[in-house]
Amino acid sequence: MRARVHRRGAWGGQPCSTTLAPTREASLTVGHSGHPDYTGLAGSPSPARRFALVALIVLVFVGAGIGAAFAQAGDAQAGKLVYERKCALCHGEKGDGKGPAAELLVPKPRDFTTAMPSWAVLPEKDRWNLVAHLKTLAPDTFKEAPKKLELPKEVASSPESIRRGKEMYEAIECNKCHGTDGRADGPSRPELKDDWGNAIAPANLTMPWRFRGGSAPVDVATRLANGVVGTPMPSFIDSVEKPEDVWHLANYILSLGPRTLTYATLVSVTNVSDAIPDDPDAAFWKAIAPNHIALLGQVIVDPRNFNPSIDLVSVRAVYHDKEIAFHLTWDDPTQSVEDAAKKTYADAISLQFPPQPRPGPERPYFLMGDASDGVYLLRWQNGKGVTEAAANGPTKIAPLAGSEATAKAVYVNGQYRLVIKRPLASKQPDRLTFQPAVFTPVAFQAWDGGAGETGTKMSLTSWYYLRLEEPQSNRRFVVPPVVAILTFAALLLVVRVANRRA
Amino acid sequence: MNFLRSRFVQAVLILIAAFVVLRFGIRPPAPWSVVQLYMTIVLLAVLIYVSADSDSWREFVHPIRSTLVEPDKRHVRLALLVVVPLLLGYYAYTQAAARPQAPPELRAVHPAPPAAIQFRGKELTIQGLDNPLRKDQANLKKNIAAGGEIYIRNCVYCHGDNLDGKGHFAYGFNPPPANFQDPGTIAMLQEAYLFWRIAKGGPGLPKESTPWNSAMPPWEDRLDEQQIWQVIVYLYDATGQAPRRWETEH
Amino acid sequence: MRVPVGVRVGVFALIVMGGYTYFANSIPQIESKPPQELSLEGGNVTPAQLVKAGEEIFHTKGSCEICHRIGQKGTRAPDLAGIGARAGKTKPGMSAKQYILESLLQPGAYVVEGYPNIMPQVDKPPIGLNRSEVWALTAFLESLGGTVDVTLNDIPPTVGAAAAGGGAAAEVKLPGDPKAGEAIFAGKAGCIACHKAGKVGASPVGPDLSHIAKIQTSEYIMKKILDPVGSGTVAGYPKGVMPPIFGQTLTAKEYVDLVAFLLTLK
Amino acid sequence: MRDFRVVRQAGWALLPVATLLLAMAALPADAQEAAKEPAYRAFPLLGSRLAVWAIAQLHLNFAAFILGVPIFAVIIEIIGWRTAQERYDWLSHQFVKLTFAAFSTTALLGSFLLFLFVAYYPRFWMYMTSIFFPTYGIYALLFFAETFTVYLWYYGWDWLSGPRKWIHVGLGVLSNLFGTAILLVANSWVTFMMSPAGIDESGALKGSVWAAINNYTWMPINIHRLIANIVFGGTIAAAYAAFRFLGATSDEERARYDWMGYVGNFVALSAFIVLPFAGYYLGREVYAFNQTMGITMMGGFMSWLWIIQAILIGILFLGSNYYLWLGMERIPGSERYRKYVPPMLIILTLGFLIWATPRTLVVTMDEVRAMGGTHHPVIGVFGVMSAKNTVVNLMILTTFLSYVLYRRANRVSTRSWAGTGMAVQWAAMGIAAAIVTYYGVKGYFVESIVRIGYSVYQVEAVLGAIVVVMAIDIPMFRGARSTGAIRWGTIAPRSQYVLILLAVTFTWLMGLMGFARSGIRQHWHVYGVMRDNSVDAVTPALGYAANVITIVTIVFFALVTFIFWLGGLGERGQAAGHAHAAAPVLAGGSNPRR
Repeated sequence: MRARVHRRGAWGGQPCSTTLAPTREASLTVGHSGHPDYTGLAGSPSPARRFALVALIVLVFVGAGIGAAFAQAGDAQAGKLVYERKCALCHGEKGDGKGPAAELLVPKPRDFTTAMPSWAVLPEKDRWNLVAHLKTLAPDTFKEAPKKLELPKEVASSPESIRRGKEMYEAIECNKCHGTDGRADGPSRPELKDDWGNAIAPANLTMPWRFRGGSAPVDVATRLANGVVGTPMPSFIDSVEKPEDVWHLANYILSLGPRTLTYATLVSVTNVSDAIPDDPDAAFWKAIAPNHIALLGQVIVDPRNFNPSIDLVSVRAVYHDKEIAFHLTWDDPTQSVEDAAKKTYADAISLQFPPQPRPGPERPYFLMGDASDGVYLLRWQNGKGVTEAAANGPTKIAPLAGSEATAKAVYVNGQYRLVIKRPLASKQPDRLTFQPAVFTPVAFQAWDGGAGETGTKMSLTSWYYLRLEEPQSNRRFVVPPVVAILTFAALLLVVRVANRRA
Repeated sequence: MNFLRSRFVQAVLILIAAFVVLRFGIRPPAPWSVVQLYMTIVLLAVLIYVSADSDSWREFVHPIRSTLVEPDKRHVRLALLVVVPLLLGYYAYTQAAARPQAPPELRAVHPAPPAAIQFRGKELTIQGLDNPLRKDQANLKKNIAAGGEIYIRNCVYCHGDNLDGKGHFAYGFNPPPANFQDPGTIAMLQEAYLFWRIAKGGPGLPKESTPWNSAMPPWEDRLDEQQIWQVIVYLYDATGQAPRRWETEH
Repeated sequence: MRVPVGVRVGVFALIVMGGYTYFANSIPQIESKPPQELSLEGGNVTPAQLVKAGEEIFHTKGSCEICHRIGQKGTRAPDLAGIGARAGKTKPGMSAKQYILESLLQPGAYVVEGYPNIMPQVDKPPIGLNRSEVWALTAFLESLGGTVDVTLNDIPPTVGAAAAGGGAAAEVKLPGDPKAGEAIFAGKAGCIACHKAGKVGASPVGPDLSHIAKIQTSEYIMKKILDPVGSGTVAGYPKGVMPPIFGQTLTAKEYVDLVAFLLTLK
Repeated sequence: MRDFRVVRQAGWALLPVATLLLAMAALPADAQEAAKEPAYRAFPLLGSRLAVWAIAQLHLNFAAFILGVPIFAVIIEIIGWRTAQERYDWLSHQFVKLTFAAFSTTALLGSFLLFLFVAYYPRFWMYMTSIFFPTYGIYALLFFAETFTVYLWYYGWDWLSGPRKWIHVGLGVLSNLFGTAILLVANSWVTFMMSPAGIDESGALKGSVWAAINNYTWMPINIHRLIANIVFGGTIAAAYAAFRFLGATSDEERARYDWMGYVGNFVALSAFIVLPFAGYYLGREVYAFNQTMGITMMGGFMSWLWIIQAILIGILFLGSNYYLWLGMERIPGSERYRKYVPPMLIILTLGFLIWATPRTLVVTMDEVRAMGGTHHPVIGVFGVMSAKNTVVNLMILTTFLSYVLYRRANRVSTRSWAGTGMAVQWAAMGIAAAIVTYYGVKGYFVESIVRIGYSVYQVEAVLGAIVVVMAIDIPMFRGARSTGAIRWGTIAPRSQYVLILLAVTFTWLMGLMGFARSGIRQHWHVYGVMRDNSVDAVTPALGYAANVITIVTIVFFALVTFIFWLGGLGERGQAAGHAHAAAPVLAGGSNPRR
C-alpha cells in the first residue's frame, strides 16, 4: 500500500527551519483495532503561527481517543467556556500560546509534545466542543476538510526488521539529533529550535514510556511518517528507501529501551562475596537488578529548576563485609565540566543519607537537610571525582576531610555510568555506617552541567529506603520447618484432646 | 446442593469469597493493611454466624470433630496432619524469602494547624480566620483569575493543570501532591487551613505528617498574603468545591 | 483434665487484650514531640542551632524582612546577602561581629549610603528582642558569608532590658510628636490624598483612618507605612495603590512623628 | 465480729482522706517558697509520667466502677421494692457488695495519685492548687459524705428493711448524689487542664473559681463519664456474674448468675447506645474550644487511635448482639425470630467494615503509586464522617431490633391491634433507616458545615424510632400470652465469655479514651497555659500507649479478682456461720413481668 502523501521539500536531517510545511494530509488507517486513528490536517500553505498552534491542539484532542470516522460536530460556544476554564492559562485566551504559564514551560505551551497533559478527564462532549471552538480561532485554516494519509502495512518486530531499522536510522541521520544510541545527545542538539525560535530538545528514544504520542509501534511509525508539527522533527516517509522502512525504524527505536518502566520504591543492596569491580562496564554489574529512581526538578529554593534535564537514575548496589558500592546509570546529553566561558558546570550526582542511623521515622529535611539537622552526601562531580560532604541545606555543602570514597565513571553516547565505593563502616562519627537489614533513608540529586544546572538548579528525589540484604540469610531455611513442626504438634494435640473427650 | 448446606463449608466459602472480593474486586487494589483489617472483621462475623445458635454450632463442629475422632476418617486426619503443616511451612518460606519491601508509612491526612502563624513578621490567627477576598464579592472574579495565574505559574508542576494532584512532578514524590478534586481534601477544610499549608509548606508540618518528606515549598517566601488568598479562591472555584465555614456558635 | 475457670477466663482475657495491643503496635508508630524550644542562655548551644534560631527570628519576631531582603536589593534597606563577609570591611577597625551588633543596637551610628536612617533598635519596642535573641540574630547574620564567632559575652547585659520589662507591645510609647505627624500626614507624605483621619482629609480612595489606633496595633501601622503590599490591603480597597516609597521619602523623625499622630486616632 | 470489720474498712477509707488533707497542709504556703521547689522529680525506675498514668488509670477504673454500679443498683432496688420481688433486692445487694469491696481500693489509689502529683509534679500541683483550692475542701467533704452513706446503705440493708425500706432507698439515692458530685469536682480539674477558662494571660484566676470549673469540656465530660460509668459498671458486674456462672456447681447458682449477667449487660447496653452521642458532644466542644486540639484529636496525630476505637466499638456491638441471640435460645418460642439473625449480622458486619475503615491509610509506596495518591478512590469514600455516622446509626438500630426481638421471644400479643402495631413498628424502623441512609448519602454532596448538621437528623431519626417502637411495644405485650418461661441458666457457656469479652474490651477502651483525652493536650500540663517541660513531654505513640493500657487493665482485673475473692471469703465464712441469705429461686416459674 502506498501512502498518498503530499509534501514539499526534503529535510535531510538538517536542523529545522522556522517554516512549517502543513500540507500533509496525514490520515492513516491502520488495521490495529485497539488504537485510535489519527487525523491529519490540511490547510492553506500559509505557515501562520496561530494556525500551527490550533492545528496542534486539534490534533492532540482528536488524538485523545476519538474515532475520526465519527468526528462529531461540537458546539464552539460551549467549547469556549471549557477553553477559558481549562486551557487559557497556558495557551492564552486567544490561543496564541501566551498564557501566564508560558514563560516557565519548556517546551512552550503551544507545543504539545511534553508539557500538555491528557485531558481525557474531560467529558467527550466537552472535548468535541473544544475542537469546535479551537477551529474558530483560525477559521481560514479549517475551510478544507482534512485528507487522509495511509501508512504502509505494519511490519512486526524481528531481528531482521530491527537491523534494517538501524541501517535506516543511520541512513536518514536520526543520530544527528537523537544520538547514536538514541539518548538525545546528537551533535545538532544545541542548535535545535522550534518553529517559533525557542530551543527544543530531541526526544530520548531509549525512554519510550515518555513518548507523548504513544509508544506503540503505530504511534512511532506515525511520528516518523508525519513528523511532529511545529518542531524540527520532519516527515521521513519520503526519505526512507521504501515506505515500510518507517516500520523497521519504529521497531528499531522501540528496541532501544523498555516500553514501560517500573520505578523502584526501595534500593536493595545485594550481598556479594567476590571483590567488587571498579569498572562500571564490568559484566559483574549487568547481573545485578537495577532500581530505577525518578528524579524531579527542584522547585523549592531559588533558583528553581522547572525543566530538569535528568529525570531518571538507575541504581545497582552491592556490598560485602568491608565495602559498599553504588553503580549509577543516568542519561546526560552533554559531558561537561565547569567552564565559565560556555556557561556550563560540572555534571554531578549525589547520594544523600542521614549522618547517623536513628530510631523512629524522623529524618533530616529531604532537600539536603537544614541548619540543625544535616545530611551526609556522597557526591561525584565530573572532573573532580567523588567527595564525602556534609550539607545543612542545598546552599550549605561542606566537603568532609579525609574522604574514604573512590569512584570511576565512564561517559558513552549520552550516558554516564559510575561506580562509587566506600568502606561499609566509617570511622568518623559524621558519616553513616551501613548496617545490613536496616531501612536506611536515601535520596538522590543530579546536575546536568551542560544544561546550566548547578547549585540549587538540580533534579532530586525525596527520601527513599535503602536496605542491605542480610548476608547469607538462613531465615528462609530455618523458619518454615519450625512453623511446620509447630503446626504439626498443635494439630496432634488437638486430635489427642478431641479423642480423649470423645 | 446438600454440600452447601453444611455450615462448615459455608463458613469456608464465605471467607474465600470475601477475600477474593476484597483483594481482587477493588480497583485500584486496596492497601494490604486494609484488606487484613477487613478480613479480621469478616472472620469474626463468620464465627458468630456459625455459632449464633446451638444447632448451627453443632453442625459446624460436627465435621471437624468427626474428622478428628472417627476411625474411618483416619486417612483424612493423617493427610491433614501432613498437608496443613506443609502449607503453612510453604507460606512461611514465601514470607521469609520474599524480597523486602519498603515499609508501609502512615501520614496524617489533616495535620493539626497551629492556632496562629507568623507570616512575614506578622502574626496571623488561623482559628476563625476568613478569606478577606470573599467579602469583596465585586472583585471576586478578578481575584479568582489572578489566583489562576498564580496557580499556573507555581503550583501546576505538582498539583496538575486539572488540580487533581497529577502534575509533571507528581509521579516521583512521596507523599504525592494533594488532589484538590477529591472531596476529601480542600472541601473539608477552612480557607485559613489552606492558608497555613500554602504559607508554611512541608517544613511547617507537625512531626506526625513527616515534614522531612514533603516537597511542598513554603510559599510565604514568594507569595504575599493577598496572592495566597487569591490562589485559595481559585482552588475552590476551579474544583467547584466550597470551603468549610467556621461554626458560628460559641 | 479440667482447666480451672479462673485460668480459662484469664487466658481468654489475655488473648483479647493481646490482640488489641498487637494491632496498635502493628501500625507505624508516631510520637508527638514538643516543639523544640531553644534555651540559649546557660545551655550548650551549637553555632548551627544558634544560626537556625537567628534565622527564625529574622523571619518572624525580628520583622527584618519588612525592609531587608537576602539576595535582593531593597528600596529601604541594603541587601543582606553576604553581610557576614562584608561586615568586617565596612567600618574601619571594626570586626564583622562588632559591626553587626552596632547595626542592630545603634542603627543610626553608621548608615549605608543611599539608604534612609529608618531602622529601629532591635532590642527596643516594637521589635524588642531579648539578649539571647540578639545573640542568635547576630550569629545568623554572621553566617551569611562569614564565620559565626559571636558569644553571649559580646552582647552588653543591658540589651533587651526594655523588652524584658515591657512585654506587651501595646504599652509602646513612641518618641514621635503627633502634632508634627499631623502636618506630615497632610503635607509631605500626602496621605490625605487617599485617607481620611478625623477632621483631616476626605478622599475615599483608601480606608478611613479616623479610628485606626483603636483597630490596629502600632506594629501594624508602622509596617503598613513601610511595606503597604506585604502588610495586606483592607478588603474592598484596591490593592497596590498605596505607594511603597515612604521608607525612602520620609526621614526617620518624620516617620516616627507620623506614626505617633496615627496612634492618637482612637 | 462484723462491727470490727466495719471499723477496719472505714479506717481504710478514711486513711486516704487524712493523707489528702495532710498533703495539702504540707504544700508550701506562698509563691516565694514555691519557686524554690523543683518543677519535677523523677519517679524511680518507671519515670513520673508512667507512674501517674498507670495510677490515674487504675484509680479511674475503680472510681468508674464504684460510681457506676450504685446508680443502677439503687434503680434495681427501687424496682424490687415497688414490685416486691425479692430477687431484685438480692441483685441490688450483690451489686452494692461488689462496689463496696472496691471502695477502699479506689480511695487508696486516689491518695496515691495525689501523692504522686505533690511529690513528682510539685510545680504543676502548686498551680492547680492556686486555682482550685476551694474545691479541695468540698471534695474531701463529699468524699466523707459518700463513704458514710455507702457504709450505712450497705450495712443497713437488713436493718432498714420492711417499712423502713424507704429510708434505705433514700440512702442509696443520697450516696449516688454524693458520688456524682465527687465526679463533677474531679472532672473540673481534669477538664481545666484540657480547656482552661476563667484565667488571665499569666494563668492566674481572674474571677471566681466557678469560671475555671465551668470550662468548655466540663459539662460534656460530666455527661460522658456518667454514662460511661454506668456502662462500665454494668459490664464489670456482668463479667463477675459470668465468672460465677462458669464456676457454678448447681443449676440454681447458674440460673441466678445467668440472670445477673443478663441484667448487668442490659444496663450496660442501654447506656452504651447513648454513649456515642455524648462523645460527639464532647468532640464538638473540643473543636469549639480549640480547632488545633480538635484536629490533633481527629485528623492529625491521633487519627489512628480512632480506628482502634472503632474496632473496639464494633466488637462491642457484635458481642452485645451475639449475646442477645445466644440468650434467645433459653426462651421457648424464640425460634420464630431466628431467621432475622443472618440479615442483622450482615448489616452489623457491613457497618463494622465501613465503621473501621481508616481515612489515613497505612500504605507502602508501591500501593500509593497504584492508588495514584494517598487516597483510595473507593475505600476513601468509606473513611469519612458521613459514612461512619450512617453506619453507626444503622448498627444502633439493628442492636435495638435485636433487643426488641429478645423482649418478645416468649410472648405473643393478645391485643386485637397487634398486627397494625407491628406494622407501624417495622415502618418506624424502616423510615429511620431510610432517613439515616438518605442523609448519609446526601452528606457527600453538600459542604461540610451542612453535613455536620445532618448527623443530628440521623440521631433524631434513630432515637425517634426507638421511642415509637417502645411506645407501641409496651402496651402491646402487656398481659401477653407466654410460650414458655425463660430457662435461666441454660444459656450456652460461650455467651459468658462474650460478657467477659465485653468487660475487657470496654475497660481497654476506657484506657484508650483516657489516653486520647490526656494526649490531645500534647506537651502541655494545662493547655496553652502551663507547658510540660519534663523529660516525658513527648506524647507517646499508640503502640506504647496500648502496652501501658494492657498492663494497667491486667492489673485492674487482677486487683478486682483479688478483692472479689476476699469478699467471697467473708461470704463463705458467713454462710458457714449463719443461714445463707435468701437467694431467690429463679429457675422455672419466674417470668419477668415488666
